Amino acid sequence: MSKRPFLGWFASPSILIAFAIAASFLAIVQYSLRAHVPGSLNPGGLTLDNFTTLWKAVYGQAFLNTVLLCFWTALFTLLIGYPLAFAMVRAKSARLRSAILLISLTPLFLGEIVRTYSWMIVLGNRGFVNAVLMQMGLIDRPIDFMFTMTGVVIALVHFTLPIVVVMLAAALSHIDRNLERAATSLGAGRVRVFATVTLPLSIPGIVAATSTAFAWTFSAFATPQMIGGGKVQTISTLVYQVGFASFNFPLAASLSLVGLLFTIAVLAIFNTGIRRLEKIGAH
Amino acid sequence: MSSEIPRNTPQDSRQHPAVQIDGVAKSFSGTVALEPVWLKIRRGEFLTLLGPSGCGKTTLLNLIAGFLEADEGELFINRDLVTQVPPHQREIGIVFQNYALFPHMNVAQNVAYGLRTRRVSKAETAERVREALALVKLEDFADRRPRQLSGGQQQRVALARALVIRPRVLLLDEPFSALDRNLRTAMQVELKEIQSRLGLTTVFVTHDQSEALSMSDRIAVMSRGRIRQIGTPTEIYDQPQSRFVSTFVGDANLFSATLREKTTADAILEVGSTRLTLSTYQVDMPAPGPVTLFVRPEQCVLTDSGKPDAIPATVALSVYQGSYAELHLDCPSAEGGRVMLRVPASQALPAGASVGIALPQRGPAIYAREDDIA
Amino acid sequence: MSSEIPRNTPQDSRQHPAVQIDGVAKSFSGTVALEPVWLKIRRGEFLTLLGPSGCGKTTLLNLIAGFLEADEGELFINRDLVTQVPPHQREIGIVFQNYALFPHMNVAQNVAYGLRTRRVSKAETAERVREALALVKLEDFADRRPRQLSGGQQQRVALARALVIRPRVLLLDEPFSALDRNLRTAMQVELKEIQSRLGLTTVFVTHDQSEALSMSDRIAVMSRGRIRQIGTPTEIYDQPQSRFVSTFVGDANLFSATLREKTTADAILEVGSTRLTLSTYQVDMPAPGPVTLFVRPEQCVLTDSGKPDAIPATVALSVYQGSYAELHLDCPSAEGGRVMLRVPASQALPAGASVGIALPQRGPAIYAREDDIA
Amino acid sequence: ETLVVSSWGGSFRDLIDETIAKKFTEETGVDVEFITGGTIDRLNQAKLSRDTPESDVTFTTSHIGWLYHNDGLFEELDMSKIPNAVNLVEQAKISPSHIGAWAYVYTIGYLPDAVPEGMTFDSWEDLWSPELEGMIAAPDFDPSHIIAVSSKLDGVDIENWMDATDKLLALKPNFKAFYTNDANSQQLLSTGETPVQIMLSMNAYHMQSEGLNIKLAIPKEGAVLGVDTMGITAGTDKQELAYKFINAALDPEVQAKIAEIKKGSPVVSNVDLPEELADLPGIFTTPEQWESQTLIIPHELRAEKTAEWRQWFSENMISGN
Amino acid sequence: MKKTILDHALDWAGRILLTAILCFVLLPFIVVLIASFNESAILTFPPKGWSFRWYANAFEYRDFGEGLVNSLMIAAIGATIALIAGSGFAYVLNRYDFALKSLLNGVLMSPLIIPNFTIGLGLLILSAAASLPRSVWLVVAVHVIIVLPFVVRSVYVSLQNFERRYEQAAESLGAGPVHVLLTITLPLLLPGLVSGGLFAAILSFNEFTASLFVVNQRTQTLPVAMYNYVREYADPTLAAVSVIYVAVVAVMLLLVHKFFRLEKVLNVE
Ligand SMILES: Nc1ncnc2c1ncn2[C@@H]1O[C@H](COP(=O)(O)OP(=O)(O)OP(=O)(O)O)[C@@H](O)[C@H]1O
Ligand SMILES: Nc1ncnc2c1ncn2[C@@H]1O[C@H](COP(=O)(O)OP(=O)(O)OP(=O)(O)O)[C@@H](O)[C@H]1O
Ligand SMILES: [Mg+2]
Ligand SMILES: [Mg+2]
Repeated sequence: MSKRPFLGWFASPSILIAFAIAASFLAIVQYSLRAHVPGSLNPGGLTLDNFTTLWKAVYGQAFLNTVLLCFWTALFTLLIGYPLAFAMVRAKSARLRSAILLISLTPLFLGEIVRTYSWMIVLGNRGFVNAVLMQMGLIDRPIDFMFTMTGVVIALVHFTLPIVVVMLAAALSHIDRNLERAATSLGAGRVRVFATVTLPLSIPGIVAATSTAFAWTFSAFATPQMIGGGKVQTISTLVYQVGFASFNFPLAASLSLVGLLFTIAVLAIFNTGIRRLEKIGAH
Repeated sequence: MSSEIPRNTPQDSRQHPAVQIDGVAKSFSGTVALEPVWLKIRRGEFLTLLGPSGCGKTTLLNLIAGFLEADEGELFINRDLVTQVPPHQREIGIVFQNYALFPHMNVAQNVAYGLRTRRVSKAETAERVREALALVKLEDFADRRPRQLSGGQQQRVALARALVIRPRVLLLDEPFSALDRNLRTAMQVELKEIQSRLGLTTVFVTHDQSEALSMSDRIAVMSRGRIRQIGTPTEIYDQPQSRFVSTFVGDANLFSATLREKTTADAILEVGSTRLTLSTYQVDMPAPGPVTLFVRPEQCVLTDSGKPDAIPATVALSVYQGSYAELHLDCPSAEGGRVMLRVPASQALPAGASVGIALPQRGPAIYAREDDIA
Repeated sequence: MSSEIPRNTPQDSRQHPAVQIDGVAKSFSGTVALEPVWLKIRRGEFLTLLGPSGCGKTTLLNLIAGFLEADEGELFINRDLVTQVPPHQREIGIVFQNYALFPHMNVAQNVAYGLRTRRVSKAETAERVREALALVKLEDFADRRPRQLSGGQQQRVALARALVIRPRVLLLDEPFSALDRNLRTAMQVELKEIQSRLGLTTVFVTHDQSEALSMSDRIAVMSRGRIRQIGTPTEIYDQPQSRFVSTFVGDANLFSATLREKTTADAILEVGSTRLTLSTYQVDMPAPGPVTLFVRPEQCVLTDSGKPDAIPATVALSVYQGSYAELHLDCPSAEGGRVMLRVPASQALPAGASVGIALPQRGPAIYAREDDIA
Repeated sequence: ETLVVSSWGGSFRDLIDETIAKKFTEETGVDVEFITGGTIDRLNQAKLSRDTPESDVTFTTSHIGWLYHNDGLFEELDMSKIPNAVNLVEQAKISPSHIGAWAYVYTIGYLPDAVPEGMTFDSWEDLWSPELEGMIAAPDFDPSHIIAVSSKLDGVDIENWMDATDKLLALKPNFKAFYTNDANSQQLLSTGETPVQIMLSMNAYHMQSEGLNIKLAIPKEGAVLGVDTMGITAGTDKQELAYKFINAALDPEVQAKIAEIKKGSPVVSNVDLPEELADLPGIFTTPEQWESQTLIIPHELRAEKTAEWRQWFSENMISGN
Repeated sequence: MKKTILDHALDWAGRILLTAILCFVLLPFIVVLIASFNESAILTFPPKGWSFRWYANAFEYRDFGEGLVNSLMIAAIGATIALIAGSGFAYVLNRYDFALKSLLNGVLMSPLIIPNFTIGLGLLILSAAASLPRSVWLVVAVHVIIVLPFVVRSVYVSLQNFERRYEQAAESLGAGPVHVLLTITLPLLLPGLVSGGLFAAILSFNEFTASLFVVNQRTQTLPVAMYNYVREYADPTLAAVSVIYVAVVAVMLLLVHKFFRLEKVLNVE
């Protein structure tokens, strides 16, 4: 029996790539421990100063902003995405199903820039929403969306929605319809069937979708940058600013390192959550 | 004789039926899943819907349950018109093939579900859950999760869950098809016992003829969205009204024959060069001409090949089956050229032996040659 | 009597076997899938591996094919040691349950595949493909894609593909389990005919006892990674050597009994208060004491309940099966309290009737009470 | 053969392309290619590619030009090779290796319709008016204008700007946003997001041309002068062409065209501008104007302090809402 | 089925909610469509006049053209490399056990959780440290790293669903490992490989955040060019570009949907 034909051939390209990933990660770690020499791109000697710098209020604020942003985005994406996924999976007509799928999916393939730009036009002081509201006489001063957390969250919800919908739809579509029918035959109305059967059984999907939404939001850059307009600093915008405006790569490196550890910690929490849920048997 | 062959107008009215289906039909985006069906299910009756895959059994069941909306026709449960009533108000119990137990609830919670939706008091719920679990012999499993149970146990929980609400009708869709042979037999016996004890009106879906024959009070044989014949198991097995029913239920030997003459009770046929006189149970016999003659294997008797009223044949192979052997005979007059008989394993004949097949005078049926195959 | 009960050393050597398995064993990450197995398969023989799900049938087949590597033991095909030979050099033909026809090739290309790997000339390939397709009666389907064929046709293509390379051994893993009952019977007959005609050494895996009984020259009954008994179908059915084999193959009635005395040929037992003298075929009978008595349903005879050597019982229910009825009897001496007999449908007795069960003198077997259940 | 010019992208690249490069190509037959990017970004790029310079001529701001100069990224200019430089105004001679290409001011631009009635901005002090709460925007990339203004209003020398931080912090409530680039600044105005901006005069004129009702004020303390400059990238092998390019930039006709297109101020004294153009705030045609209307931050000091200002600004003014 | 008042209320609430959500999803694209025809550079709603000038501008603006070419090239090369490396790795992952398998897997999958800006920064620092220029290959490397996990996942799923019996059947018919790979495994996995590659190409084409760190003027991708445009011009040219972008993507998705059924591709049925 030829035991493992192709092992070397097939694995080596990916081993090379893995080395590149590991090396770039090490580069970040290494830079984060080096001093910044103003006016120079080459880092100085070993130091922990970068991490102490991170204690400053700006950076704390950015962390807090990022977490809040992730939280609100995940929450609202879920609230909007769930009904959408539900409708998509349950729509009786195949056309409606396809339509919902396409509409909610197209944004996924448009990238951050197109979507963020579009929202800038929608949310600006003289943007679409304010123009409509003013012309309808509902408001007489434009509502501030741009440069506010609200605006960034709205755009980020739109940004993460497709992936959340897809994940929720996958979870919902794998729930055995007979379970709901069984509940119905036992006298449960639609609301009750949803609350006691569908919703509990989709919890693992919800957790998975939420954690993905979290990761996406965390790494979003263009949206907080363009809609937050410097008023809503996140870790990603700060890394860019520190790196490319101040060219303080060591600080940028330590910032992204801490950000990464933070992401890993949050995802780990989510994962244990999922495992616990699976143990309970909502599956 | 069955008095329930589907007819165009429902008229007879002895005691009112538990379920009455009046011309209910269903299509899915143009393709007909169920032609208009008329059917009355008596109180306490165990009625089986039997038919090949895709014949519309599940569709009919879902119409009764209310999971599907009928395109036309009306449906009554205990005299109440329920065509427009949503499933959760129909008070029916359902058991699914894959059990459909709520995985996030334990056994007791599963069984209690239907009582909670009915806002039954806590004490009564506990009592009735206990009773239902006792009925299916699972008192000790109340705290288990479904996936900690074997297939047979899960099936029983599903049954208890359906029974605890005291449904007006119990519907079962191939409930045993995921179980292995031994467990399946055991569950069949158990279900039948519980059903007769409680006097529960039951509609049972299966495509397994042996299951249908052994459990049912009546069987409705379906194909292609129609009910082909309704009757007791004996009626279905012994007096199939069509070629389809005869071959779908039980083994059938079919001979190409020519119907020469028919009188009120008798028919004179030629099978090959053999001339036979038979008396049949059939309601409508085809006109003289080429026909198909149907006989069950156990009605055929092996005789000498020389006898005048015997159909000549040759042993092709004998297949050992443990408790008996199947003799496959090459017979030019048979459709497909083969006839099958069962003999005790010790009486199996060697391949090549010439034999004669004698048919009983009563029992065989005569179908028009162009009768359906499906 | 079977002379092939698994033994510790392989010694007999008439003509050399087509396949010889010497102490081959296999574990998957610690769990034993197959205990060491010794087995010789004769040339031209149709050997069936029969056993419940998970007993190691597929594992054994994969070891013969070379898809798995044995942990220990050696494997010979036609005297060649092949333990280390990769599957593509073993010259075996395989037919899988789900056919595994290459979906991206048409029927002819599928069948030609094994010839192309052998660099057979184009002309010869065409000729042999045609022959193989003729063998399975599919000459006219050469250009079809697998998914344009019915299940039975696909199965035949798979067979043709395996046969065209003139394999030293043909392996089949539950080849018919995806087919419906009628097609299945037809394919069984067809396979058996082709196999005998070509004199092909065949290893056939199934968990269907009826299939095993009807097709095999010999059957190896497996459970839990071991071969429990090897023998001809009659040996297996009539003389099961263990409780497991007796219940797995065919229906069995088991009585709790006490073995009082045993002589060379006879055994005196008490079943409840009934005293019986039996002569058995068994090689090793258990020591006197509590035993289990095994009888096939068709060996039991119904008599009056009063007879002294009859075991008393009551009819619990009679289950209609079309060509016959199953009588389920409540019988206190029976294990599980139930005994089953088959009677012609017309002779079914009403529930509650008292009857006696008479056992034949030869036929029943006696197993130690603690004999396995698995 | 092509000459590679490093400049800002967008309208500035277009400006250079239509004026200087056009003239240059006419004169030499050599094509011009651009690499574009932000001011700081290109500085760092230049540092990175010090050994193999990516461009031949670099446009940058006057103070960042000092960083190029200090880092040795610019060739020292041989003024004899730039005949047109004889008319260069004093304020445009920045360092031995970079000189002005055009000038502009950062001052107060506002939407008359959207500010409280009667606001006129005669003085920078008006920015502190409580009525302007949440209405102002300023560049986030360069806080030097407002720091200079605050220092001046508080009467402290800009070197001691830290003494004026209270003044700066007092302005904080009035800030709505900090724009990150010129386009951003224009968007903020055109959408009415921030009706008052400390902004580039040229941007205001551009918005006017697109039909926006925007006004530019020159406060009595003067508008903050900015000079965009050019230098020859150190190590280029196309020095001769680079000199010709710079010379073309200082050509009076080219300068006039720049003033016309972008409403930037010429940096040579021999330009003839139509009156309506010459009258515009932020365009200086006479030495008096150069003297009286500008508030000048010493370029070298600015270069030195920029990093410090930025850090203070981002930690104290931008963040922490 | 007769419905209770509650049922009707639920139906209508559901319909309204669904419509509202779909509007939310579509709103920015509709607005951007309107904006793209706005005559003036200053956006107003409703627009005061209509014009195609921004479309003309979009086609004339050099950076978009160059960015598009760069993006297409990077996506093609990156997706191809990722497809080759990724399907090789998925195969190995699915079939074999070997030392450090899970470590290798962990490292290769880590870009799924590492924020893109960290990846960009890491490779930028790495290339600077190795004194490599910011060439197109650096951008390709970043893209390969980012899309590789998606390719591995999608091919891995195809492999998991792949019927090993086909290979075993071929082996039993005398085919050696290479022959099996070429005549059975590859042809049968082709749809999975194609969709994995397409998916990788789309992701790469859209990648922005990490690219921003590693591109320069010559290698800038379309998303970066668009970002820079927004930073430099305040006119609706980008709205025109966005409209074209949306239209192209929607058409592509429709095509994919027609041939592959998205429900199936995304495992949501
Ligand atoms: N939701 C549906 N959409 C479209 N066609 C359907 C749907 N449900 C059933 N059908 C079609 O209606 C016919 C009857 O289906 P039904 O499920 O009732 O068959 P069945 O007798 O239960 O078969 P099986 O034994 O395979 O379960 C089939 O041809 C089936 O394809
Ligand atoms: N690749 C594997 N890894 C781990 N365990 C395995 C593997 N293959 C088989 N087993 C285990 O080995 C035992 C024997 O499996 P095998 O497939 O041979 O059974 P089988 O008799 O063919 O059953 P079936 O009738 O269900 O096909 C089972 O317990 C099975 O779970
Ligand atoms: Mg069905
Ligand atoms: Mg198996």
